[in-house]
Amino acid sequence: MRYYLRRAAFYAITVWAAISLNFLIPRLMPGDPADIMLAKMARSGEVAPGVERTIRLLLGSDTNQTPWEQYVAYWGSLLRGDLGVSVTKFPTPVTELISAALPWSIGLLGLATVISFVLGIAAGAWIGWRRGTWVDHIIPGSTLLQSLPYFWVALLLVYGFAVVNPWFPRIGGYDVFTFDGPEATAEFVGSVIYHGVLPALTVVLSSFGGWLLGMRNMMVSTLSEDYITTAEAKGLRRSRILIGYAVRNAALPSIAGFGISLAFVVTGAIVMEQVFTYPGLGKLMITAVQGNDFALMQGLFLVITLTVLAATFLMDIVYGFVDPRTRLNG
Amino acid sequence: MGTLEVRNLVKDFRVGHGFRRSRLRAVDDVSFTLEAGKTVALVGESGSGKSTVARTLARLETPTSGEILLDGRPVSGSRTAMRAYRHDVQMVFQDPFASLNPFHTVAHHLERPLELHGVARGRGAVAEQVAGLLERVSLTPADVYAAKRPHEMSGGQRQRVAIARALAPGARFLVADEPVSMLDVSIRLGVLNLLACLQREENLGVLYITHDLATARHFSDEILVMYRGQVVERGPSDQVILDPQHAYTKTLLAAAPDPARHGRLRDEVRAELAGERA
Amino acid sequence: MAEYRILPPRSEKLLAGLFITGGIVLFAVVAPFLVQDPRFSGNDAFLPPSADHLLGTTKLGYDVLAQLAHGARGSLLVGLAAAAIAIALSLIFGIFAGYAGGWTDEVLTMVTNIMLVIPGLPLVMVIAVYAQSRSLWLVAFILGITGWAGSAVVLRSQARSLRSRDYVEASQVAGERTWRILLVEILPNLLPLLAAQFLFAVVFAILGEAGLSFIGLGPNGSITWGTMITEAYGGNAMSAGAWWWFVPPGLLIAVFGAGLSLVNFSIDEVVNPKLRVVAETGDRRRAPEAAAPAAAPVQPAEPKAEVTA
Amino acid sequence: SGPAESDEGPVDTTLNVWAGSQTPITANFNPYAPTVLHGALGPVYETLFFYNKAGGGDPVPMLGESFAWNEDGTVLTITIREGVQWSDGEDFTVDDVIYSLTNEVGRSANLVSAEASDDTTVVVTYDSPQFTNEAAILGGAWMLPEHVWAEKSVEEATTWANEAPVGTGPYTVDTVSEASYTLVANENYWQEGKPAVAKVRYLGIDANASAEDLLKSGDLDWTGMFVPDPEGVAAAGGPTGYVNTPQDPTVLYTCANADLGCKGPQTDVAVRQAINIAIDRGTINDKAFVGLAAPISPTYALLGRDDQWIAPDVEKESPQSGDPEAAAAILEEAGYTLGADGVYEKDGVKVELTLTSVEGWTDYNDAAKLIAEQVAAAGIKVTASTATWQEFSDSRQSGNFQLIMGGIIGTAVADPFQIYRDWFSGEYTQPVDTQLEAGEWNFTRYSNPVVDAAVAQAAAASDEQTKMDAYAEIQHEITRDLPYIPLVINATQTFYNDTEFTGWPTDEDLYAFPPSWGSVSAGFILANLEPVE
Amino acid sequence: MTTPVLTAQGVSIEYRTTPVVRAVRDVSLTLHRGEILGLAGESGCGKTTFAYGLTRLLKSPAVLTSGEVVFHDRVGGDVDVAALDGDALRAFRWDKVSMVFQGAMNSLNPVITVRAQIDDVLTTHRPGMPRAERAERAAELLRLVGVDPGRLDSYAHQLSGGMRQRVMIAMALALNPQVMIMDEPTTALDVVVQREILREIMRLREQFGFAVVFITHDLPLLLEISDRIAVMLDGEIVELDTAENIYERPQHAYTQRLLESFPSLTGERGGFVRTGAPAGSPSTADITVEGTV
Ligand SMILES: Nc1ncnc2c1ncn2[C@@H]1O[C@H](COP(=O)(O)OP(=O)(O)OP(=O)(O)O)[C@@H](O)[C@H]1O
Ligand SMILES: Nc1ncnc2c1ncn2[C@@H]1O[C@H](COP(=O)(O)OP(=O)(O)OP(=O)(O)O)[C@@H](O)[C@H]1O
Ligand SMILES: [Mg+2]
Ligand SMILES: [Mg+2]
Repeated sequence: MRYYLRRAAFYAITVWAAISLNFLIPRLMPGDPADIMLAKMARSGEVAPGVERTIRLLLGSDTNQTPWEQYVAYWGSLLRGDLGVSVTKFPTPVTELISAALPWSIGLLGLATVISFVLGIAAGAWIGWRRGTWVDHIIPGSTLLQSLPYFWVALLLVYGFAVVNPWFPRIGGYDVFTFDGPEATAEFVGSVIYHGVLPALTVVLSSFGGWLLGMRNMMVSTLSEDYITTAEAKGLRRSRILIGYAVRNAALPSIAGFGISLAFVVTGAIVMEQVFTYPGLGKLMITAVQGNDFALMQGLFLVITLTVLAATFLMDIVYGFVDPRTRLNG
Repeated sequence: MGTLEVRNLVKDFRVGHGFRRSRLRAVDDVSFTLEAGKTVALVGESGSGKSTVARTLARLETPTSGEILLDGRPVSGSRTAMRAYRHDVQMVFQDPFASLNPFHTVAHHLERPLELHGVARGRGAVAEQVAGLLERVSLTPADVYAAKRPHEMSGGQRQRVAIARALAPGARFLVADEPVSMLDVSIRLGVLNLLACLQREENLGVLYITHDLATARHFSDEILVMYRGQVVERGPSDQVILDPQHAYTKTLLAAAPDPARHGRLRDEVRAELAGERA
Repeated sequence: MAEYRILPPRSEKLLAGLFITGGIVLFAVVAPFLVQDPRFSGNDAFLPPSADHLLGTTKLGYDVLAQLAHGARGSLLVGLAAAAIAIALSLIFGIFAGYAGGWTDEVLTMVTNIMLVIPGLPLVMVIAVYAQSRSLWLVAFILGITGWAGSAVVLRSQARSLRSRDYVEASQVAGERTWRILLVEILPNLLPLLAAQFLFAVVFAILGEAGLSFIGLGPNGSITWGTMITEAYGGNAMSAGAWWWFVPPGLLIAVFGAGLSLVNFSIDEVVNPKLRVVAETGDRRRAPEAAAPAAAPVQPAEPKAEVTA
Repeated sequence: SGPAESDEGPVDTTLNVWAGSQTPITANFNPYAPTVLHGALGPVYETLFFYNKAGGGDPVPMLGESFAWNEDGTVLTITIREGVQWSDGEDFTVDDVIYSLTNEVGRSANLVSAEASDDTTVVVTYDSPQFTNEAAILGGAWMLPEHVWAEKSVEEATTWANEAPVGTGPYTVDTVSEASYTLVANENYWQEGKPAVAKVRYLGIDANASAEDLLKSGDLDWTGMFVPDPEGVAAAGGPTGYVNTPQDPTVLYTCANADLGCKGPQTDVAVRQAINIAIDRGTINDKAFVGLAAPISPTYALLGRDDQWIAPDVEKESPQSGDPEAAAAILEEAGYTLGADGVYEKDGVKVELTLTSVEGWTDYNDAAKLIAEQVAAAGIKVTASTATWQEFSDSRQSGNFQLIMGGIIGTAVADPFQIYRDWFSGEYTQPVDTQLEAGEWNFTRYSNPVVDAAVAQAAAASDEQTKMDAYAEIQHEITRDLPYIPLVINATQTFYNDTEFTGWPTDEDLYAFPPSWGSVSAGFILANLEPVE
Repeated sequence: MTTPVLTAQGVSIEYRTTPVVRAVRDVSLTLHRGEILGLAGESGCGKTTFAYGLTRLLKSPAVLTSGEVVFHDRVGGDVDVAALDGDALRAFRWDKVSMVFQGAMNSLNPVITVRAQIDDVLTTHRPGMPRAERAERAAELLRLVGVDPGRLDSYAHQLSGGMRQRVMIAMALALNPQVMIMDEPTTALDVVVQREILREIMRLREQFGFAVVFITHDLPLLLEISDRIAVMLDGEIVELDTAENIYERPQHAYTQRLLESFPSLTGERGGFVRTGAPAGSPSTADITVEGTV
């Protein structure tokens, strides 16, 4: 129980820090982002006082307020679910844009990450288990995978499997030539899956190597643990030793480090979504960046961080189940 | 002549995190005096607080309460006082593999204390001193050993370097925390003898911490038996070993293997079982 | 007790890794002097690899090899600079926290953990956007200050374990000052680990720079592998089938990363001796050459095995 | 594209368009909003007349039947078309026209009043001659339904997303998703039998490369985009229809006017002249614009279309090849000396400039790199750098730049006047660090009394000769001062599917500016299209 | 009590590293049914390697280069351990020869319960055993070694060092093996706890009659518990005799030296101590011996 309490406290502080960082960054930057943004908006007409207030609140240049008051007001608007209004997609609220993009990213990344994680762990376990044999020659190959730039992989995949051989669609999260928007039909779901193949493959290819190597190393050190020798001496079947003794223990650091690695995966996937015009958060982030859409950027940063935290938190709970040591005296 | 005196030493550790923080009394009201030219042994089971006493003496831990007096004077916490104290009181650690920095040569380990305590100045003088120290701990030829790194030496040799290092500042008191328990059986006595010899020749006061009752008996003048942070029995070594008073000392003695009593345990068990069957 | 070593044991992986990394570094250092001006547009456009242009030319007629050579410089510079910053920060946050312990440790560790789970690129993007023009160094700086947390964690745990090593305490007893203990006693023993972390940081920074370039937040006006891929993508290298333009930079990033990872692999084996795997000696119970003489004096094995079966 | 399965009767064809939109698409059909979707501009909302920017010719009556100017160009009388209905069934009336011309957001600064003289006639009064604004007023002002818009405050009129627009155009909005939006034929459209294409789908595609792939795979039916190998599109299986209508000048903006706060070597006219002749336009066109751009006239009259306006004694066409020696000579003449590093300098200031272009606009990025390389031969150091569109736009608005590569919007009629006035006159600029206001396009901060006087003279001129004289004066000044250094007339490529749809503008019949993103013209073209049975 | 249960003949084991380490050289040894055979020797002399060789647990780069290990089963006959493979080897392990390892702290899988680990043994080797019986057996085993059966559902980290070691011994007893190899099972423990565990082992041995190979470098301890003692030096057995003989009449110089390294606790203070050795003596070889009795 104390383990969970401690983790919960950690998450609370991290969330607080992420939000505060979000509050702080625009205020630390030279110049007044709110003015820049307002000037930009003013070119295309008057800026409604309400909009101006939101922008000032979000980006912090309300001259009448002390920083502390700004901070409190910022929290206030966050808690009301108000992340401001996007400039590039004016006047759409940031929350609306994000909530439309979130399911795509979570669906794609979530699935791809799970696949990559499971595959990586399985392959790493296998390579670690068969260490010292020809299997070791797979290692250099996987170090190569580990350092592939995501977007480059995406480009190659697009080139190979959407352009030269048009087996997979080029853009989008679903067939935009058939569907005018998301529908609740089997065809639509099929289309979503079909469109997700290359993006997911990108994520899997580029993150798989990392899991594999991490697991392989843990597997090798776990296999030299005394309890493995004991298990062998006990005459247990190799499958039992592999799964119950070696893999289970070797996977622990991977599970514990899942959140951290996830942060890396998300980072890579942001750029990948651009290549596929995939309607997720990463795509939106780039739109925001290219349009200097600060409110959207901030909102996204926050949501991405919170999503990663949520995933990490889930993994923490899983970890608590897998490793009894954390549960009792963490 | 000098004395290193410990008075009513108490050391508490905080254990646990957050709300569950609690105190653990590792050393509870321990007092003893170390005299120049004498060896005091501190024995007791694992976790009884022996190392904590040693570390407090080496000023690696600050006592929760109690005093340490060097030559009858309390030691203040100031930087200079500390340095002066360390000049006189040095420590030999348990694990010869961990007590030398694998990155540095033997010479480095000896030069630093020499320089720090101003024992020798200038390259030549320092090198000379280093050679002298190595010779004192029988690591000859000194120049060969001075250039070695720890992993190039055996455990016993390393422990000799550790002893040399402790001697380097010109220490008068040596705290040796299980100095041989990690060494191979056949070289233990060599190291112990070296310590004893140095102690005699240089008139050192030695605190010898161990759980090996046999060597405690043979190498020290006085034995203190610690149990759960407290000294439960003390006295001249032969008296404590041969005529234990406290129940715990008796248990300890009964548990200690003794080559002279070979076959004892087997026979005891057989007798017991026979008794049970009967 | 495992023998202590600073240098990784010589292994195929290490040699391969050193060979690759060294080769690429050498390429970055020397090649720019040997190739064309990377911005010389006098060549024909989209020339496939030939003797004149070993890796062909781009849409503007730039020599790809020349671009690759200068890009190597750019990418390596970003990588090294960012890694240096990241490592410096991770030293502060990791080693200092690990050594100091107590509240300092708690606070620094908390900061580290927070930085660790906050995804890097969005943060980098947010920061990069506010900077009006981005030099190579600024990009490196941004990548550096956002990329230190991972190694800080590793260094901290190592520093914590070193802190309680007897030799550190021995120096304390000898009267060494804290900073000297940190620098002379602890730091050298962290070198392998530090090297490993540094190499990883280099790879991450190079990848990070490439990603930033791809979304238009890379260094302005510099040539790096990242900008090359981006230009190839924007310049329709793929539609034009100009694989020689977009494949080499990405491949070099991956290969360089792989080279560093291989070196790291060997370093890991120093840091963690358990990882030292020895090739299987074939039959575990009896070496082939020894089998014959050993088998002679004893009874045939088979029938006995049947008894237990 | 292609026929979508449909059980009921007529073939239901969808036209897939890319007009440069970025995902995620958010519904915004407010023509006054900066984030308005292309579909609103022409397909949904219309103007009174249609001016063919590509081929000239008389304005085509749309919601207006006819118009007439008074003598001095201050009063415009418009007769509107009868029987037009808004897509919500209400009638289109003079009130709508008056609202559209006079509302706070849409009104022209010179407007005095707009009044209905009867049910079909509107009289618009201006405070100065507006001949030269005719196309902007009649062919540029959106006709909006007063019954919907009148209640909107100014603030709402600009910020309102107008998700279900009521227009007179051939299409109405059907669906909007983050990836696309669709328009369907307006059943009440005032042109009988039009539009013939039942459905138009506008797609959001983020990168040119992706769009090009989709174009080549035949997924897009109509798009105006830059493709380096236009022949390759059809060859790869894309649409076979293609026109290139070079129209808009591509130039280097220089922040030219030190008096208004510009900083840098480019404020010296000699430097601008040197750059101008050092540039090798032929190579730039060949390499960066893959030979698709057209030569430019430093007078900004569109060669071919506007030839009659070019004064006889000015350079008609900017040189195609660079002349670094001549450029160096100009600099030496102006007192520059060659430094040891091969860069000219004067008073210790080196001729070093930063040339910014928008990241991802690859033709511009490439051209910038080529320019940097070319002028280096003339002892001028130019660093090519890229910026995001917003950064680019910000620096352009505020005047904080040395050189930026950008476009000048070509005129919709065969007359360069609008360029002279909007882009060159001192009234259309602001000091550096002050943002230009809406409608001001003189980013270079150029301000020349001679030009200003000539512009005023041309604006008021009702006869051609006066105008020619004024233009000659302007052309003399600007070809010497070069606040914008002309590069090329940029290609405007349009690809369209002419196997499944007919009625497209072609080289032979350029009845409208063809690209899919063309404001007003896109609606005009869509109404003209017919699916091939 | 002189029927052999395990015979090793000319066993040599190498570590195929550079340079090759010949850890065990031509060792022959016979373990008699029900006896406790002590294996003494300094660190690195090859004790663990030999023990692993007896049970075929050697891992690369260790190679059994020559030799024969024969197990004389109580029922059935002889088994050539070196020739066992696959399932036969698995079935042999633990059922006939079980082991308690050096550092039992790490011999328990940290993430599964004690019960599951005992269960593992039973399900593998006694496939037909019903669940309830297995549970009963597990509880019984813990009781045998003096641990509360309530601890069955604990994880290793919840047990003290002594308890862990007892659990390991319980597990080693699970299948009633005929031989138990104990590799320094008590080194990491406190003397008092060590004593209790040794006593437990002795009792169990008396009860179940298994033979024990007890490996340690603590010669006094071996002298107390073993029937016979083998002294190993540099991979070879240099002396093998009854405990009594080893103590009273050590033959080999090395054995003598080993003995000298342990001053008697209650006996006379050895003359060499504190007086004999010159400070410069780098080894104990030149320590003068006086009676240690
Ligand atoms: N830094 C510390 N923090 C908390 N508790 C500690 C710390 N150091 C020691 N202790 C506790 O204090 C008690 C005494 O420990 P100490 O190391 O002094 O025992 P010891 O007699 O030296 O044991 P051993 O024979 O195993 O070396 C133990 O219960 C130990 O867990
Ligand atoms: N994996 C290995 N690779 C190479 N040499 C090894 C390996 N394991 C052990 N050795 C060497 O084999 C010899 C015998 O080792 P072993 O572990 O059997 O000794 P031991 O008698 O059990 O020592 P200890 O009392 O320290 O446990 C030693 O010299 C050791 O260095
Ligand atoms: Mg201790
Ligand atoms: Mg061993």
